[in-house]
Amino acid sequence: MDVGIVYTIISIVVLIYLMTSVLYIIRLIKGPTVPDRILALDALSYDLSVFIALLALLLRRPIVASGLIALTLWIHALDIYVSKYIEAREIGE
Amino acid sequence: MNRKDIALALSLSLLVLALSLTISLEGLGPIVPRELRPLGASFVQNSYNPWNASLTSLSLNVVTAIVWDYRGLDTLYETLVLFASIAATLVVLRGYSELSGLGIKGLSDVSKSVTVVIAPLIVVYGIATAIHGHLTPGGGFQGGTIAVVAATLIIAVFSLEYLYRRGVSTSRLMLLRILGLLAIILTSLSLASIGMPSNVNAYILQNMAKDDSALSMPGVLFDTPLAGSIFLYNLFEFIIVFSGLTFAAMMLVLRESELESIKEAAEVYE
Amino acid sequence: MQIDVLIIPYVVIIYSSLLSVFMTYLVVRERDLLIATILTLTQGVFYSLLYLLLMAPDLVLTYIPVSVGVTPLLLFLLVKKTERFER
Amino acid sequence: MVVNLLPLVLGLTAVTVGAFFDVVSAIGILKLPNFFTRVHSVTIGAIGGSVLPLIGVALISIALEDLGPQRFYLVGTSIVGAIFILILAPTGAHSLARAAYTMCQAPRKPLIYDALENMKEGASCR
Repeated sequence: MDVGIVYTIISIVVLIYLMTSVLYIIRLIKGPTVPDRILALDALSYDLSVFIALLALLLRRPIVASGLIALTLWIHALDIYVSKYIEAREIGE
Repeated sequence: MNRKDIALALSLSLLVLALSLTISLEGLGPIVPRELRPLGASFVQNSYNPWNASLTSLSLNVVTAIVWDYRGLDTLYETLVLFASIAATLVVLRGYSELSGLGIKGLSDVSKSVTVVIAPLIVVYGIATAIHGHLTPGGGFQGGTIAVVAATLIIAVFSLEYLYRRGVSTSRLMLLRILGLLAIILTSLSLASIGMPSNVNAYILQNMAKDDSALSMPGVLFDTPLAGSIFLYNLFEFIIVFSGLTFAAMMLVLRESELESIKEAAEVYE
Repeated sequence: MQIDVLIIPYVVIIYSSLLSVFMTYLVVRERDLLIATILTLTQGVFYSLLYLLLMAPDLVLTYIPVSVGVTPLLLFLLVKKTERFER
Repeated sequence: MVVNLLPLVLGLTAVTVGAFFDVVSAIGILKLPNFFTRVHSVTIGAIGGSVLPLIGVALISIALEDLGPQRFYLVGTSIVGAIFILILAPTGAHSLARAAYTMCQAPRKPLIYDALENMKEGASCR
């Protein structure tokens, strides 16, 4: 199998991810309630972590992929903060 | 969020696009060039070059090598700025008191059991990022901030009360932080203080041996480049950032009844 | 069919910088401070993608905690202690 | 080259299937009527559209030998990231859904059995 085909498939997948992120952003801006927006942001960031890994493959710079896990962890922490906020409690409780 | 806002935002971003296209028509070359730029080549030659022992710092990650080895003072002052900002938090919230026994509410059982599983993994990944900082992207600050996620998750999911019962208090974290800063200062002075009594040339913040001074930090451990002082700086910076940011988070999320004592303290000062 | 791989970073850079300008405008217009915080955070996520594409992975690791983690925590606490809607 | 063909094909398949899941999830989050149904579509996007492609990326980078020894860094990072997303994404969705339940703004439209009704006092908001 030629290596060029691999990179072509990966670049098509990257473009697909780029287009789906537009849909997530529409929900992020439109979303009637706050949990809707946070949910869209979650999905966007988990997509973005895949996107970073695919870009590292595509640019042939594997070392670039280091931002992936930090993004995942902080977005999860954000979920917890927001659900604590919405349940009308102080974060320290 | 009405239609007019979105249309305005879209036209604004198109304007920015047009401006940046106009500026970049000159062409800056590809973002990921296949060959090294001359500046990059000189950095690589001077940071990881085992064949020229008087120039190398044995750190594969050039950014960390530059920050800790060539511009070590810069990062020392950054650490001091973080220290000072946390001292400022302490000044603003002076007179606070840690009350235990206020009760635990926390989040649901699912979140609690997942946090118990995931928090050690996060801390381990943070430590790995920190002490691998001289080989891969990362370093003390980055590893510390990754590990702080675990602390904030525990605070939010379990509550502050849980941390108090585990013996984590703000005064202990402050002590850990001061010890870390002292360790960084001692590491930066160590080679100079060894060299001075025996009348050998040595510099402050020196890492590897140079042409005119033979003293050197340990360089290689079992075929792995250890990068001497850069490894130690990353480790201590991890401790400083982890304890400092956990301290700041604990101060910021104090409960209402704990904040009451601040008002009383403020009246005393007035 | 062969797509030139090096064109993709440019597409993503244009996309994410456009979206970050877009988000900035929406943040300025928004009156609900909680939602404004969330939009600020989204802008931070796109900025981190920009740093990544400009080949600064160290900077990404520094920028993500500051913009996605610490700043929203601080702003959520502030909104919680004061009030949510701008007058 | 024959040895490398299997992880390469498996990885490409995983990435492509992941892109399909992602499109489905994005359409779902835009079209579904209320918050509690959107949670369903987002969890599809997190597991099918993020965990699967990350494992695929790991397999591809094992196979692509022209990336040099640095590719094992990518393998490790993507597998650890996949494990983190596998554990964290459902938990985040769970806590958000629970918070939205207590907030009473999102309509609880297709509600057949309410297990949380008796657990929380004052949670029933009509």
